[in-house]
Amino acid sequence: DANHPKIGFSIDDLRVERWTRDRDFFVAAAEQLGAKVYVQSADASEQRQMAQIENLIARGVDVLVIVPYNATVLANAVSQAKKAKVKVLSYDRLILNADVDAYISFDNTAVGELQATALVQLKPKGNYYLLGGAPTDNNAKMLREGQLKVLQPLVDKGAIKIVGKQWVKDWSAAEAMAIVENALTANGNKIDAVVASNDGTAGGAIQALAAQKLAGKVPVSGQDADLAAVRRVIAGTQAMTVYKPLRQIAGEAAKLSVQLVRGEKPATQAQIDNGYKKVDTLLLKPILLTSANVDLLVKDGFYTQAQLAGK
Amino acid sequence: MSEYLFEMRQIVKRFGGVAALNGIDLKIRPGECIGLCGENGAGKSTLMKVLSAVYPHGSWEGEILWEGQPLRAHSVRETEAAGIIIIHQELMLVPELSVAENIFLGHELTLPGGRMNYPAMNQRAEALLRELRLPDVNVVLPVKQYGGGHQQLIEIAKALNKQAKLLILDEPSASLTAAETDVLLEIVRGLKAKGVACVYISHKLEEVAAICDTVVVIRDGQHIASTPMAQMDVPTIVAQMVGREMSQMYPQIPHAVGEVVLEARHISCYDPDQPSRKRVDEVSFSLRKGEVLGIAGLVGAGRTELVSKLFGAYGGMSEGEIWLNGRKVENRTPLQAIAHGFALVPEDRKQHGIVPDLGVGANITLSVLQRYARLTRIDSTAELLAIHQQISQLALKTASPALPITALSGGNQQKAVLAKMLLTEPQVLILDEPTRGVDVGAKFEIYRLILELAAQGVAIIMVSSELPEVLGISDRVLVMGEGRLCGDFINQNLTQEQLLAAAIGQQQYSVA
Amino acid sequence: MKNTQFKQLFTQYKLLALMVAIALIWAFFSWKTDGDFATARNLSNLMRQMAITGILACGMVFIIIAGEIDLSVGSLLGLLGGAAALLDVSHHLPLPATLALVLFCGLLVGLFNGYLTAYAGIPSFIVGLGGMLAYRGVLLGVSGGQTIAPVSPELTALGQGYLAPSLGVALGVLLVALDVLLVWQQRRLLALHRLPLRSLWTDGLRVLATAAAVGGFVYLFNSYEGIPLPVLLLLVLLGVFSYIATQTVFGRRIYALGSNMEAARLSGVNVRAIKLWIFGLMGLMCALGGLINTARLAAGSPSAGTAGELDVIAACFIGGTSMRGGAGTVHGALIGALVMASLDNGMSMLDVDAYWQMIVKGLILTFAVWVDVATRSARR
Amino acid sequence: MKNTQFKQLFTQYKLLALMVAIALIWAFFSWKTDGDFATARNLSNLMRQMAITGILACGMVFIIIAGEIDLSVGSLLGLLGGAAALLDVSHHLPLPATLALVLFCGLLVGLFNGYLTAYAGIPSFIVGLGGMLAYRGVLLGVSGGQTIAPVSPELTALGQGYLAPSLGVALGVLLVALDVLLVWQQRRLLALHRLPLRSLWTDGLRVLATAAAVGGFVYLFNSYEGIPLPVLLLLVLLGVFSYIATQTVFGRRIYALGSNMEAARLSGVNVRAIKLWIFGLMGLMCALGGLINTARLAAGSPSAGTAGELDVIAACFIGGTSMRGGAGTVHGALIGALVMASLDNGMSMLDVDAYWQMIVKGLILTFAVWVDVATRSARR
Ligand SMILES: Nc1ncnc2c1ncn2[C@@H]1O[C@H](COP(=O)(O)OP(=O)(O)OP(=O)(O)O)[C@@H](O)[C@H]1O
Ligand SMILES: Nc1ncnc2c1ncn2[C@@H]1O[C@H](COP(=O)(O)OP(=O)(O)OP(=O)(O)O)[C@@H](O)[C@H]1O
Ligand SMILES: O[C@@H]1[C@@H](O)[C@H](O)OC[C@H]1O
Ligand SMILES: [Mg+2]
Ligand SMILES: [Mg+2]
Repeated sequence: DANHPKIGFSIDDLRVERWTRDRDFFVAAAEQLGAKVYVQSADASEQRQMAQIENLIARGVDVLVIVPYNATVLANAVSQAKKAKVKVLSYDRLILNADVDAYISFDNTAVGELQATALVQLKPKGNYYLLGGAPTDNNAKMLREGQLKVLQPLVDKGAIKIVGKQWVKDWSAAEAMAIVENALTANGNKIDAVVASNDGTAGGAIQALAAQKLAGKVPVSGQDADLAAVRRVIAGTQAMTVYKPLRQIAGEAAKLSVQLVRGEKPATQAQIDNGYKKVDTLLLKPILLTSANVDLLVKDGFYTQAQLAGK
Repeated sequence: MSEYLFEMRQIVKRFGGVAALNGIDLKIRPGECIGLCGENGAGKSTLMKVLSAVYPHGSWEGEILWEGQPLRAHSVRETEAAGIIIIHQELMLVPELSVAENIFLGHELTLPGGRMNYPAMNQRAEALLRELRLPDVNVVLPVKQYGGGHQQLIEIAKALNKQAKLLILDEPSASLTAAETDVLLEIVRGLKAKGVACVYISHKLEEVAAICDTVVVIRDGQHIASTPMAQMDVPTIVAQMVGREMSQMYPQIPHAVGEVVLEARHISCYDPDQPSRKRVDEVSFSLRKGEVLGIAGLVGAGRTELVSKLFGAYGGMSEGEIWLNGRKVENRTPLQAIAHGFALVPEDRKQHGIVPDLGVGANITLSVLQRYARLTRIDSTAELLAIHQQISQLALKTASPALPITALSGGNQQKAVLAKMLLTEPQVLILDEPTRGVDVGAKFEIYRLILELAAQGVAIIMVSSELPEVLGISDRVLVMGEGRLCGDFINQNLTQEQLLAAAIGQQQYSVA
Repeated sequence: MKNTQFKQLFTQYKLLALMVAIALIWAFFSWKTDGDFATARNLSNLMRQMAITGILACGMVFIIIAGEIDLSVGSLLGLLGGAAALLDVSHHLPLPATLALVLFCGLLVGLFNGYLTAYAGIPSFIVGLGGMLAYRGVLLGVSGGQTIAPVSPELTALGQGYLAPSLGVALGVLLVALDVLLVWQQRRLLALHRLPLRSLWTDGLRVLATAAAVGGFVYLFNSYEGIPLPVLLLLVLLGVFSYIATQTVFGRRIYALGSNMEAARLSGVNVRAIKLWIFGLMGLMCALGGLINTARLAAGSPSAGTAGELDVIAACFIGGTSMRGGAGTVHGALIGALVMASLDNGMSMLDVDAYWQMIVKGLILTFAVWVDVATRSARR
Repeated sequence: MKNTQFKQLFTQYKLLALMVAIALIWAFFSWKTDGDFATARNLSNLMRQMAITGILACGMVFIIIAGEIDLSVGSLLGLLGGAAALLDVSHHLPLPATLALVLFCGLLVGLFNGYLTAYAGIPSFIVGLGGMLAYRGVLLGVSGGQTIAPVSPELTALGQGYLAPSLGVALGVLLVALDVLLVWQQRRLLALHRLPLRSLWTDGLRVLATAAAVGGFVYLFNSYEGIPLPVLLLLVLLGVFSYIATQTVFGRRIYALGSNMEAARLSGVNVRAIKLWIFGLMGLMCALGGLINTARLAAGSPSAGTAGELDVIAACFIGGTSMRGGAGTVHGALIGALVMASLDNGMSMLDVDAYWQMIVKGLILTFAVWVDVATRSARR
C-alpha cells in the first residue's frame, strides 16, 4: 500500500564497487520512508536482469528502480511492469525506448568534461589514450561525449593526439590493464595521459603504468570515488576522480519512487528523450575530486579518516 | 587349518533381479588346478569376479573361506594382498603406458620420493617376457604397439609378477597360438609344482585336459559336477557342459563351390605409425561363390589388416584393387562395403563389435535399421520380428532383446554381432576369429551356420588362429606370414604341420 | 532390503529423484514467499524464463549423447538473434521472411560446426571454443557493438505472446489422447518383447496422473493469460526431439555412435553424416532460441546469450545425460533446465543477497546431481 | 610418399605443428607492428600475461588426462586471490603467512572438489559448475563486492618483480646442463633397450638448439629487466609437473586411470585417492594463480578470473591433451597457453577492433588445432 510501498531495486552488477554503496544508501533511505526494498543483481546479464524484473513484478512490488545493464533491452520488461501497474524509475543509467516514469542520475556529460578538463590542465599537449566504459552502457557513451567536448578542439588544434581508444567490457579492471599494457608497448611508452572513464578501469590502467614505472607520471582520470581510487589520488598515482554523492542520489531516488507510488508529481527539473517519450529527469551535480579536496569525503561522511589512511 | 585354500559356499549373485550365480560351491586345495567349464553365460567369469572382489563383499550372497578364514574383501587390493591373482577374460591393459609400466601397474617399484624405478622394473619385465618366450617385445614401448596375442601374454606376465597363492586364468589362450599356449601351459605347470593353486577357464578343452587335476562343470549358475581329470575326457566334459552327447566337432554340410565372386589384387596396407612399413604386402587371392576360405597365420601376420582393408575399415594408408563379380568396386568405408554385399565380424568384439549402451535387439538391427523404417519411424513390430528370428536362428541366449548387450556373456555377444552382419544378407562374409571365446556347443552352431550360408551361395572368409577349425571347415586355406601370402592350399589331406611350415616360410607356396 | 527396493525405484524411474527435487524446491519457495512463488503468473514467468535454455538443451542433448559438446551455442544464439533484429529493424523484412532467413542461417552455421567436427576432425570442444569467440565477434561487428532496437511488435509477440485459452484446452485434450495411445502401444511392445507387463490399473493410474498434470498445467496457464508462446514451442520441440530420439533411425544411430563410435562405423553407420546433422539441428535450435530471445528483449543485444552454453550443458547433465555419451533423454534435459530456472526464479523472488544466490545455486546443483547419482548406484 | 614422411615428422614431434604456428604468429605480428611485437619488453609482457593461464594449465592438464574437467578454477582463483588481498590489506599479515594460508586454503578447496568427484561420485563437470557459482558467491560475500586494495608492495612484487639478471644467467646455465644430462640419460636408456639411437650429431644439434633457445630466452629477458617472477614460477612448475607426469608413480597412474580406469582399478590402483589429489593439486595452482593475479592487479577484485577456466582448458586441448583422457603433456599445455596469449597480445598491439580480435582468435584457435589434427591423422 501507499504507506508501506514495496520497492524492487534491480542492479546491473554488484561486482562494480559503487553499486554496493548505492544499494546500502538506497535501502536505508527507503526504509526511513516506510518502504520495503527487494534487491536483485543481474551480474552483467541482460537475460537475468529481465527475468529478475519479471520476478519482482510477480512478487508484487509497487515500483521498480532499475540500473540497467543494457539500456536498450528492457522495453518489454518495462511494458510488463506497466501492465501490472508498477511504476518504473531509471537509476543512474537511462532505459531507452521504454515507458519510464522518471530518471535520476548525475550529469554524465559533465562527468566526462570534468575528467578531460582535469587531465588537460596537467598535460595540455601530448598523446592521449581513451579508455571507455562498457559498450552496453548508455552512460559510457555520454561520458565519451563529454570528454570529447573538451578534447576535440585541442585535437583539431594539433596540441593533443588521440593514440587509441577502446571500450572496456563490463567496466572490467583486468581488461583495462591488458589494454593499457599493450597500448604502452605499441606506443613505446609515449602516452601522456589516460582518460579512464571510471575508477575500476583507472585502477587497471595505473597498474599497467606502474609496471613501466610511469604511475604518477602519466595522469589518469576516474570517477566514483571508490575507496581504492581515493587512496590513489592521495598517493598521487591517479590525477583525479569524480565524487558523486551517492547518499544524495539514493536518497532522492527513494523519495522519487515513493512519490511515484503515491501518485504525487515527482520533483524533477528536466526532461530527456529516451526514444519513446520525454522522461522526467533529475540530474545531480558531480564534484571534481583531487588531492586538494579529499577532505570533502570525510566531511560528507562518505569515508572515515581512518579508511582514507588505510588502517 | 583347513585342507582347502578356499571354499566358496552357496554363492548367489544377481544382476537386476536375474541370478547369474544360483547357489554355487567351489573349493580348491593348494597346488591343485581346477578346470572350470561351462557354456557361454554359465557364470564362470562371474564366479571368479566374486572370488577376487571385483564384485565386493555385500554385492552377493554366500560365503567365502580363504585359508579357513572368512574372506570379506571390498576391493581387488585386498584379495591381491591375500594372494588371489586374476587374469581377466577382457584385456585389462592401459594402451598408452609402456609394457613394463603395465606389468607393474599398481605395484610399481619405487625409488625414494615416489620415483619410478624404471631400471629395475624394465629389467624384471624383460626377464618375465623371456620366460614367456617373448624376447622381441620391447618393454619400454607402449602396449598399444602390440597386437592382441602379444597383449594377452603381457597380461599374463603382469599376473606372474605378483605373488600368487591362487592364480585365476579366465580364457587366457583365446588369442594365443598353439606354440604360445604351450608356453603358457608349461608355466602353469611350473606354478603348480611350486604349490600355487590355479583355476583355469577355457573353451579349448584340450588345454583343460592337459593341465587340470579336476574339472568342475557349471551350467546356468549352478554346479553340475566336479570330477578328477583322470576319470574324464574331452567328450565327457562336452556332454556335461551342453547336457547331451556331441558326436562330432565339425558339422558336414555339402555345399557347391561356384564361380569367382571376389578378387583381391595386390592389396598392401601401410603401418599408420611407420608408413614405410608394410603390414600387408601385395596380397592377391580370389574367392568363389559358396566357398569357405580359411586364412591361417601366426599372430601379427597381418590378417586383420587384410580383411579390414577389404571391408573399407583399415585406418592407415593402403592400396590394391577389389573386384566383385568381375567389376571393380571401391570399398572406402564400411558403409560402401556393406552396400556392395560385404560383411565383417570383427576380431575385437568389445572395441569394434558391440554398442554397449544399446540393447541386444538394437545391436542386431543396427546395420539394417533403415529396412524397418516407414517414412521416418521405425516399425518396432517388424524390427522385433527380425530380432526374434535371429535370436532363435543363432540360439542366442538372452532373457529379452531389450536387455543391455553388456549383460550377455561373451559368447552370446559374439552371436549378436554375427546376427547383425547376417541381417545385411552379404555375398561375401568375412569372419575374423569368429569363435574366439565361444563354447563348444556354440562353436558347432557357428560352424553349421557358416556352412549353411556357404550352401546358400555366400562366399566366406574365415580368419582363424585355430588350425583345427581352419582345417575342419574350410574348402581352401590361405596362409599368411609377416604380411605376405605364403601359401594357398586346397583343403584335402592338409595337415597342421603343412600350414605351420608355410607360415614360418619353410615351405614355399603350394598352389591350389 | 528396504533400502535396496527404494533405490531400485529410483533406478527404474531415473527422473523421479529430479521430480522430487523440483517438488521440494517449489514447496520451499512457495512457503518462503507466502505463496507468491506458486501463483499462475509466476509459474508462467518461470516457464518462459526456462524456455530458451530448454530449446537449446533439446539440441544439446543429442550432441552430448553423440559424445561431443558445443560451446558456441551462447554466441551463436546471440548472433542469430542479432541477425533477426537487424533484418527486422534495419531491413524491415516481414516476419516470415526474417524467420526463414534466420533459421536457414542457423542451420548453415550449425552444419559448418558439424563439418569441422565430423569431417575435418577437429575436436568439438575446440570448434565450439573457436565459434564462441568468432560468432560473438561477428555479432559485435555487424551490430557495431550497438543494441539493435526496437524490433517490430510481430517479432516481439513471439516472445511475449500467449496461446488463446481455448486452444490451450484443445492442446491439453490432444496431449492426453496421445498419452493413452502411447501407453497402449508400449503395452503391446512389452508383450511382444515378452517382458513383464505392468498391471492394467497401474497403467490406468499413470494415464490418469498424466491427464491430471496436463489439465493442471493448462488450467494454470489459462488462469493467467494462456500458454506463453515460447513454452508452447518448447513443448512442440520436446515432442519432436523425443520422437526423433526414440522412434527414428537417425535417433537410434545417435545413441549408437555415442556409445561406441567404431562399432557403429563398422556396422555401416555413416558416423560423420550423423554428426554433421546433429550440429545442424543444434544450429536450428540456436536460431529459434535467438529469435525468442530477441523477441523477449525486444532488441538484438551484442551480449545476448553470453555464457548461455553453461546453463544448457548443465541442464543436460542434471537431466541424466551421460558425460561419456551414449545415454540421455530430451525430457530429462528439460527437467534439468526446469530445476535451474526454478532455483533462479525462486531465489530472486526470495530477495536473497546476490552472493547467497550464487552459493545456494552452486550447492543445490551439486546436491541434486549427488542425490541422483547416489540413488541410482544401486546398479553396479 | 613425400607427404607421408612429412606427416611422420609431425607425428613424432607432436608439438612441432604448434611451434611452427607460434613462429608464424610471431613473425606476422612483428611484421605488422614494425618489430614492436618482438621487442624484449613486449615478449616479457607477453610471457607475464600468459603466466596465470599457464599456472592453472599445469594443474588442469592432469585433471584432463585423468578424464575429468574442472570448471571452477576461474572462480576459485578469484576467491583465493581475494582472500590473499583481504589477509594482506585488512589483516596486515606478513607475506609468508598470507602465502601459506592461501596455499593451504587452495589445497583444501581442491581436495573438497576432488572428494565430491572421486568419492561422492558426482561428475566433475557438475562439481565444477557448482563450484564456479559457489566460490564466486563466497568471494562476493567476503569482499562485499568491493575491490580490496591497495595490497602491500611485497605482495605486488610477486607479480611485477624480476629475477636479477645474474641469477637469470645462472638459471640458464643450469637448464642447459640439465638438458645435456637428460639427453645423455635418454641415449643410455635407448641403448639399454636396444632401441634405435639417434646419431650423435643429431642429439648434439638438439642440445645446441636448446642451449641457443635458453640463451636467447635469458638474454631477451635480461635485456629488459630480467626474468619476471611469474614466468620464473611457471618455469619451475613446468619442471615439477613434467617430473611428476613422467617420473613418479603418482604421475604414471594418472595416465593409467585416464586411459583405462577399469584396468587401473582392477590392478589395485587406488583410483579415488589419485583423483582426490589431482584436484588438490589443482586447488594449489588456483591459489598460486590467485596470488599472482592479485599481485599483478595490486588488488583483489571480485570479478578476477571470470571465464578463466575456458582459456585454461583451451590451452590444454590446443597443446594436444586428449579430450578422452589418457594422453597429454604439461609442456604441450603451456605451449597452448602461449599460442592464446600471443594472439591476444599481438592483436591488441595492432589495435584491431575488438570484434576482429575475437573473430581472428576464434579462427586461429580452430585452425591451429586443425593443422595439428590433419598432420597427425595418419592414423585416424
Ligand atoms: N554386469 C552384468 N549385468 C547383467 N548381467 C550380467 C552382467 N555380467 C554378467 N551377466 C550375466 O551373468 C551370466 C554369467 O555371465 P559370465 O560372464 O559369468 O559367463 P561366462 O560363464 O564367463 O561365459 P563366457 O564363457 O561367455 O565368458 C550371463 O547370463 C550374463 O548375461
Ligand atoms: N592396434 C595396433 N597398434 C599397433 N600395432 C598393432 C596393432 N594391432 C596389431 N598390431 C601389430 O600389427 C601386426 C599385424 O597384426 P594383425 O592383428 O594384423 O595380425 P593377425 O594376423 O590378424 O593376428 P591376430 O591373430 O593377432 O589377429 C603385428 O605385428 C601386431 O603386433
Ligand atoms: O558510476 C559509473 C556509472 O555511471 C556507470 O554507468 O557505470 C559504471 C560506474 O562506475
Ligand atoms: Mg567369461
Ligand atoms: Mg587379427
